[in-house]
Amino acid sequence: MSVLVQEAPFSVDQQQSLLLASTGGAGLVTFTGYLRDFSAQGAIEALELEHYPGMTERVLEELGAAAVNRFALRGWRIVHRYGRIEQQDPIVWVGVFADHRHEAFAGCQFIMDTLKTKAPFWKKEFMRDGRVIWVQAKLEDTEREHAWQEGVYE
Amino acid sequence: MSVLVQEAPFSVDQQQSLLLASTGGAGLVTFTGYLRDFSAQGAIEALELEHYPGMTERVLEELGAAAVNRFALRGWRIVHRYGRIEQQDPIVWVGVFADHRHEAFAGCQFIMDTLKTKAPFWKKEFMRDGRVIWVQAKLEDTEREHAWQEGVYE
Amino acid sequence: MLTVRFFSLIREALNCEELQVEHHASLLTLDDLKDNLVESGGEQWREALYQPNVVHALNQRVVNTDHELKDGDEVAFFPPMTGG
Amino acid sequence: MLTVRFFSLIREALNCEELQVEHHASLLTLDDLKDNLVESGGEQWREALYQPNVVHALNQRVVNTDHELKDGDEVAFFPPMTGG
Repeated sequence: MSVLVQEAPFSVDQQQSLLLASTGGAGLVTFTGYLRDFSAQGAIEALELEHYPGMTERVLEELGAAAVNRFALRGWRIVHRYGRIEQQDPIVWVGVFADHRHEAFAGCQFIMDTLKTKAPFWKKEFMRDGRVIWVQAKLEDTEREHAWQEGVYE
Repeated sequence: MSVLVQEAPFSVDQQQSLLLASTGGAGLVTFTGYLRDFSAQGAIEALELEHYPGMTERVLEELGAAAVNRFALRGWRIVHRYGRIEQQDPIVWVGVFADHRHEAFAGCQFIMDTLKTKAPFWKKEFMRDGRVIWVQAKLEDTEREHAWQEGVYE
Repeated sequence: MLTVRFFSLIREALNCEELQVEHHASLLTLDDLKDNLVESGGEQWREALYQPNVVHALNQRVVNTDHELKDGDEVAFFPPMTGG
Repeated sequence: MLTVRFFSLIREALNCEELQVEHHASLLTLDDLKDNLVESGGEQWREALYQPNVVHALNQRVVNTDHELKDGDEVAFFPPMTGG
């Protein structure tokens, strides 16, 4: 079980310890995504993340398994929150162990790039000025995900 | 002061907390390098890292500054041990904050790839069978560093 | 029965999170189900379900709308995902 | 005076970590210093300092051997680095 989808805040330290306890390797790459305080729309107060329970976990499990096959990973862990996220809170954490650093970097980036467009999460931004805005999917994210599919980064 | 070169073991959690306290950003990418238990030469018992005090710190400071300019980083921190390293111990830790995840991944990988061939450290492996071997620089590492110089990865 | 779920913008536009639809023989594909929902729901439903970029999931996997349905299936409609 | 430092394999081959060399007018470049060290040190020093891939640092920056020296400089010889 290397996927954790939860509403409560999580500790990055604790997640890294859990990954370390379950696996090893020469290189560990982690990504932590935090709530931005600014978007193209203005200053952000908070975020609400909706997800599709069940499908989310399955997509993330499959994504981790795909990364293991593709980049010869030794271990991985994905943590993603849903619900209301406050400023400075981590939203997502991905940790990836491999025998070589290049594989660890590629594996972690592949998971993040693919998660963005394949995991059923939807973000709603609560702006400082009171507006509430559903975040639009970025063309750039779709292009990155396609580039991985086509093996552009290898 | 974002460079720490020390003989004592360090805590990855603590280093990440220090970086978090000093900076922010939407994406944090970290790399932790651990002692491998195996090399092409066989089973490894421990490692001894020699370094060039003074030059090491300067090279790493310049490397962090170069990464900030090149990838628009918000913050960075490099920790590297010297002396005797035991199994499971982290040797090096690099953490990089940026506004966009791609920049954070690229910045962290650039620092690691360049550090490998530019920071004055030398590794001596103590093998299980009693042999003591100076680690040879890898052609692959030099090629990666040159590729960054030539902008191949951007 | 089919379970039909809506998420994000589409859930809000329809003011509906989930509904059950009886699985008729005429509901052969996801396209048929959409037509059926729009027929009973009206213009608001047409607008929400036929906006560009709607993603369709069948039993929690993204599929094309010509995918065949069987009794007990779970269908979901949602906008492009924005995780991470 | 010049401070000359040796690291890793080279330090071990010479059994020498550091030495002081007087800065003569004839020690114009790093090449001159190497010749001077080999002259007084003999075959073992020639082998260590002229092996392929020796890296040369002047005041803690990697340089070419035609770099000029001045009094007070710190010179270092070492094999390719293997950090990380």
